[in-house]
Amino acid sequence: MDTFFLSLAVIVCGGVLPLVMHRHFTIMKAGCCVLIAAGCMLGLFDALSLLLHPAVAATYTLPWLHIFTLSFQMDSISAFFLVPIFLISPLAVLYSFHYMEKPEQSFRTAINYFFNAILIVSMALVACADNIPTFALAWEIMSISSYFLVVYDYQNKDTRQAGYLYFIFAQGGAMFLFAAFALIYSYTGSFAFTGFAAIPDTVKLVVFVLAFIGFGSKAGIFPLHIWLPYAHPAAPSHISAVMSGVMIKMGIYGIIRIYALLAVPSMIFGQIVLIVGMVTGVLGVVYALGNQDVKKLLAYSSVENIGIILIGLGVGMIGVATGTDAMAFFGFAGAFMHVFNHSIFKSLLFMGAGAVLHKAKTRSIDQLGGLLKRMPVTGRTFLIGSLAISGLPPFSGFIGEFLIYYASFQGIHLQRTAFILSALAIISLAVIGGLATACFTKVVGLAFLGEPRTDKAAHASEVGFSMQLTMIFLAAACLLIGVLPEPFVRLAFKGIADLPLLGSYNPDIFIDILRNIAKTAALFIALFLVVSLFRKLLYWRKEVSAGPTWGCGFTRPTVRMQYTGTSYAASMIDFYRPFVPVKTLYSGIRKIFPGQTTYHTEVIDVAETNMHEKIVRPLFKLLQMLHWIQHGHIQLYIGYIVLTIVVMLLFL
Amino acid sequence: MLELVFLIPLFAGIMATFLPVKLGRVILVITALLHVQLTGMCWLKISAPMFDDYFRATPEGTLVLLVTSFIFLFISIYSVSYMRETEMENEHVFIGCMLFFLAAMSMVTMADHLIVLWIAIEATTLVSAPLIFVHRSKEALEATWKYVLICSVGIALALLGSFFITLSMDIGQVDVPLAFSALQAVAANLDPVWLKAGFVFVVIGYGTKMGLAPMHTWLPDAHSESPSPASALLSGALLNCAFLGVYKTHTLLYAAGLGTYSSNVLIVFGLVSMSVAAVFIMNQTDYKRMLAYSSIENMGIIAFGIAIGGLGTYGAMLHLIHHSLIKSSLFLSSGNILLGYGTKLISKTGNMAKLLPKTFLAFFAGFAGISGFPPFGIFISELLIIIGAFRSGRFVSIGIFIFCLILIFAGAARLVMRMSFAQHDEDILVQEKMLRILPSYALLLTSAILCVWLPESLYQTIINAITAIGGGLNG
Amino acid sequence: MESIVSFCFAILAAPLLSAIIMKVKAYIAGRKGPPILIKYYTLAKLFKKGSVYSTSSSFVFKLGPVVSFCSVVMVLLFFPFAGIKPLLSFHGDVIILLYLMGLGRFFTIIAALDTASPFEGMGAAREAYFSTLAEATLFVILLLFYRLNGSFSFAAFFTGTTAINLWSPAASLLLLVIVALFVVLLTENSRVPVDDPATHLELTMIHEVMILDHSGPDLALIELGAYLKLFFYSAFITCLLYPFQLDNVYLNGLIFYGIMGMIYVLVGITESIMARYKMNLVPKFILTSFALVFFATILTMEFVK
Amino acid sequence: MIQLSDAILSLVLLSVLLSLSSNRLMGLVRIMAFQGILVSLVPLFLDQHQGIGAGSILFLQIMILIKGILIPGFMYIAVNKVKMRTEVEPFVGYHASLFTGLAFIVISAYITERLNISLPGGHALLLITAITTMASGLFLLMARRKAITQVIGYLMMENGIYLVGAALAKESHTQYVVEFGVLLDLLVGVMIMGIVLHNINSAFDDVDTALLGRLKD
Repeated sequence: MDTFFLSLAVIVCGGVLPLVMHRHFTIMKAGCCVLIAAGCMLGLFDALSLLLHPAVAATYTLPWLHIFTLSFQMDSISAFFLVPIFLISPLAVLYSFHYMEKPEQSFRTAINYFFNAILIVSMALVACADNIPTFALAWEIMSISSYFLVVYDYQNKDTRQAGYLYFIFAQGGAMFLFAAFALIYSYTGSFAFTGFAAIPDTVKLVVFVLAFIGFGSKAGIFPLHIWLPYAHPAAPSHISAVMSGVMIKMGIYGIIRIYALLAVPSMIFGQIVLIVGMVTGVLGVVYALGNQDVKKLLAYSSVENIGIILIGLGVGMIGVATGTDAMAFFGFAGAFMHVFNHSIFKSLLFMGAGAVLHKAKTRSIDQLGGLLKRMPVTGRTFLIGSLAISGLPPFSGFIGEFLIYYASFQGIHLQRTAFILSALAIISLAVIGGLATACFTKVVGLAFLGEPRTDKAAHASEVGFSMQLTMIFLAAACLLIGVLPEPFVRLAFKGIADLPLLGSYNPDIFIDILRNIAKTAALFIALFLVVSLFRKLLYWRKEVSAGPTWGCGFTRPTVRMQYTGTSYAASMIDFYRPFVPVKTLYSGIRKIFPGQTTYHTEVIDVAETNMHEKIVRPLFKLLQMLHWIQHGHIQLYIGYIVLTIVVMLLFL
Repeated sequence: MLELVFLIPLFAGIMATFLPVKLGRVILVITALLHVQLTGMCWLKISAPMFDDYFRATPEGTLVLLVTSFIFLFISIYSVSYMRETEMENEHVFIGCMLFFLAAMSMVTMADHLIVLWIAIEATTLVSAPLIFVHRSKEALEATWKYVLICSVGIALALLGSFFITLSMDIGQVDVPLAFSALQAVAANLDPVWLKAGFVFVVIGYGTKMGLAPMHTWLPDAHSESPSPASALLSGALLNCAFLGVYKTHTLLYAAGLGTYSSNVLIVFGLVSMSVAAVFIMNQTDYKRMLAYSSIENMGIIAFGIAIGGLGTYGAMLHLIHHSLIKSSLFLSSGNILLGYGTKLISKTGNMAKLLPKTFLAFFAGFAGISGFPPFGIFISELLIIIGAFRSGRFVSIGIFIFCLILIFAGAARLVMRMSFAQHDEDILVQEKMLRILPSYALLLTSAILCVWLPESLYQTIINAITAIGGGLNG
Repeated sequence: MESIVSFCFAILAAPLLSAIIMKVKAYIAGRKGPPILIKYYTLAKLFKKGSVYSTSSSFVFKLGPVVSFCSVVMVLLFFPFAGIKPLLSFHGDVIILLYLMGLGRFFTIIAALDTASPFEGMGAAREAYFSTLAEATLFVILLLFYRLNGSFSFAAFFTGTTAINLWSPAASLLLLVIVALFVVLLTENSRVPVDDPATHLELTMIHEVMILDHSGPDLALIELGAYLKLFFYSAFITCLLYPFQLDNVYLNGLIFYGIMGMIYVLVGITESIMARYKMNLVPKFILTSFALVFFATILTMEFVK
Repeated sequence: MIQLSDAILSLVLLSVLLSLSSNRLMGLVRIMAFQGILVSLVPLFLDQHQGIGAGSILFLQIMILIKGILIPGFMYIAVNKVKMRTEVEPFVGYHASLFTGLAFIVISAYITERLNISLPGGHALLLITAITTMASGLFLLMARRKAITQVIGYLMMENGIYLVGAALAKESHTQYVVEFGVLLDLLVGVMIMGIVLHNINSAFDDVDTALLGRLKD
């Protein structure tokens, strides 16, 4: 693991450098980018070499504070999760080179780089932690460093609120994790991860549920997702990219890890994960559809994708429980694959959204439009990212979803519960896929196509070179994985190699299918080229003229008459109404000659409102009521003491 | 001679009271330095007690003494600068009382005799009272009054408790000196009923001083109204001393086979304290009060941790060290904030990150530390306490414990973020000075270092301190 | 060889069959109707023309027709017509094909949005909405088929000894499936009662409004794609109805296309006797199909032990 | 001797009841002085303190000095100096207070009965007195408005605790250095309270604890 630690050291240096050199703005950024990129490449190399040449899992231990050891182990699961960490993070840092362009905020930028580096390191450490204290330590460092990244723009009230919400969820989730670990310790008496399998099965269930809540609050499962749509828009875009693309995956990693460690082939785990995954996926995408804030929409879309990943995991777990090797194998592999894919296209999309925000100064879809012509690279890469995230071939998103479909179809032959759950998994995947298409056609179609709805959008221009470069790279990766999926899927297969309970399944049949998929994708592209050529021929030497859009008889259409995101989604949202209430603010028409009226609709997150109305508000009320305890009268204070004596003597 | 540890500050205090202020400041810092050395000697067992009927260097006492001495050094440096800034009226009294306070606290840590312990703890109350009302504002007077009266009443009850323990000796036909170390050996012969009764009164008595709810009522007032160095001392050192009284009695009960009873009592007090802290930290309007309630919470955590045994006890001892370091640092920062904004109201502060960047760093780091984030030690101690509580099978208690932690974190985070980041248009009254910042940093840094590297001898001291109640790593 | 012929024939026959619907509607309305080759004429005319592009639109607008056309052609490449092995087939092809159709839809929608026309946006929203529902139905049908026959490709569904058709043991379930598929056919191809392609009010259209701005060869590609899509869905249903496989390829083909023709006639009749649903009733209509197949799937718990 | 000790204890009880029903501050202070002296004398008449050595005699004198003269004297000065109104101003009325005091006696008698411990010498009355004194002290702390009455309540409680100590502890534990330390604490405590009271009075123009209710949440 020496290479691994070396890479982390380089990354930390990359983080500290800006703090030292913050007076030289550009040099600081460049130095930081180079160092972090170098460190990440080194780490990526290490992780990949471990994945590709499976050896005995590398370990490293270090005594800590006399009673603990800091223990690290890099097995295939860790190595697989390290890949997105070391792949996306340097790209995000590179992206930030042109994104963070306020020399007057040099020191704050330096701090941002510092915590960015710490975040990368802590995520890597989470992935490699091999005992309770190590994991908890890395996890907490990850939480706090990401918190500072979120509140970068702290003058903004929304940012502060977002940071607060995130902070609470991070720490609350950590508490659940600690509880889960502590419960395990109470049976094993050891901090090591290795003994987890030995505890009684009923306890395992409790441990799993606690850990699932803890990890889920980081990953963003429904209803613990509510910090995501606040934190992601608040953070700078390269941070959103890392958080959404990589950091929330650490929650998924945790779920996988705890499942692997508990090693219990019980159906109930799969049921929990699968059902939560379905709810998360469907509601996530519906909320995404209902939101008009690009980054908020992307945050909800992350929730949706976490749902898809959880469906994969759940299917895998059911496969393990029912002894259906293929189902288990492909379920997990699909989840892994989707983790990898999502990290790529989601960071791409966030970077695209960041570029838009950077130039058009707004995140609201209803104020954008026509950006494709003004920001050609951003627009095209965003389009590719949207296609990938909608799971459409020949782009990367499809591969992961296909694996999960494939796994779920393996469960169709099972009986009763397993069958119904597999069927539901397939249906929800289909629904999610359809809605994701609707959602991203909305973003692409309304934000990037058509005419700009506001001046801000009209005056947007293409972003800086480093931002373009990263987006092009990621977009290319989306296409590459879609067209040549085999090496990447093999990587996912390698990734799950160290999962216990999987049995030895030979995925060769599937590799054939995969090659066929690649061929189909290639064929499609070929066909597309042929038809395009054909189309070119048809237009050869023909009159092609330009004119205004046909306004259906309306002679003076304005840009404000374009369809808005709100109306685009309205009927679909309506379909899911009980789960997705819509708040409408309409000033109405009062006078005979009505003045200006306003109409505003907003999709309400049921999880958020219910948590607020049913839990937080009453709790606050109760706490406020209890404030009379400290009323200031010394006589009664002494009365408290007397009362305590009396009570204590009664219980003597 | 062990007694020098409290005699030297005593004489220094007398000198400082009557000498000119400028000399007094020098005496303060020099005494603090000297005290650290004496503490070191005591820790390394170089000095032996002269009156060994009354005093003894127990591991737990040494531990508390170490912490007290260490933070006193930094607080004294801070207060020199602070006093210069605030132009205090009776500064020589303030300096004198700080030294007396140090003397009294050192005496508490060394006391072995039941009644001597009581005397010392009562003495800490009396000599710290002037520290609180040094500003003589109405609020400060009120706080002092409540502090003195409630603590005196509480501690009087502890005296009653000590008498009950004496009685349990008589009934159990035990004839040994009335000292914890002696009683420890013969604890099994003590009369259980009176021992328990004694414990109840001692816990209520010293618990009042320690800030255990519902006897905590003086604490937020006193901590918020006293000048910040005094608050830091109260919170970082005094509460530990009171805790020592509770802890020693708990040890006695454990040795007598009544550990379950005393543990349950401490757990209840610990959880009630945490709940009360949670109630008041949420929607708090005054940042010093917030810190004060956080002290109540942390004392609750320590009581809880001590009670659950095993790893939890180790965690509680670590918690004691780190809480003192971090909380005193927080109070010192709060002094800077008070100087900077001229108000204790959270709603009238804001944008510390820009206006008081150095203080912001210390304050926010302290907040992160007190909330259990690495690289500060409370992360480890809380983890250990949670693990220990599960290990001992107290699932309901730990549920409440965790719930309170989350609530308190939620409450405090909101306020701290408000102070750090919110809009604030007015200018700062008093700029930061390095002399008032460095002590905070030093204390935080110590906590961070102790989270990475714990000296072997300190580790041994902690282990020795907790073996008496079956604490340790194998529990 | 057979496969290539079959594929080419399918592509060539699709416009003809679409014309049948018009003919049937005209017949029921008591008119003579257009010539049976009307669709070929239309296509030929469109291919010859040039285009006018909106100043609002970008390259996406031009991409839309091509991608949607390609995606349908891809599907036909994998579909067995009249029991003849398709050109390509592999285990699992159905999923990628359905998703390719999704890709086509994606581009149709964004091409519509690219024109900045409020009407086209409206149509796009409806298209996106209804297809999410129809897609769910299709996937349930797939999993039902998978449960019945264990295969995962169109070729394996409808050819060979374990082919799924109305004469297999689970016929009662397939009846439900056929009804559901018919609903999906109407939805996906924007027929009455979901959509009325013949209406003159853009506000009420779905598919037609999305292609308002396309003209010339682009429109031709879209039209051809639409014929092929309808052809695919009809063939899908036909395969379920298609009872037996004779040794004679030509006879097979004849029967197959005969049944196909009947389905087109049925669509025509439906269009003639039904009115378009109100827009908010359409989801219920599609959901009915979903409910039917879901019910059928649950019933397999009895059939497949 | 036993009768004498009982007589003293009865006097202590009487002083407690008097203090509960007293409505003058000066009266209260005098009662406290009286009670302090009585309480100091109690050990002298107890069985287990057989051998009265030179140390105990000296200590007795110091105790009488502190409890009977210094502390009440100090409070006398405080009352005079702050020129407070001489009304006690109770939350609970004098008659009710008196009855409460009587109830305390009954309850402490019951508790003493229940405890049934083999007290050295069977000083049931001593214990009854001690508990009553303590309880009444706490009662005064809670039921009176004036800050100075709270000091008196505290002193009374302290007296009660001392009585318990005297009643329960064997002589062998009595170490005069330690006891002197306790007394010193008490003295300094009262002095500090006096100083604070003085400051409160100059800041608020009154020592009514109702004014001391600003610090709250």
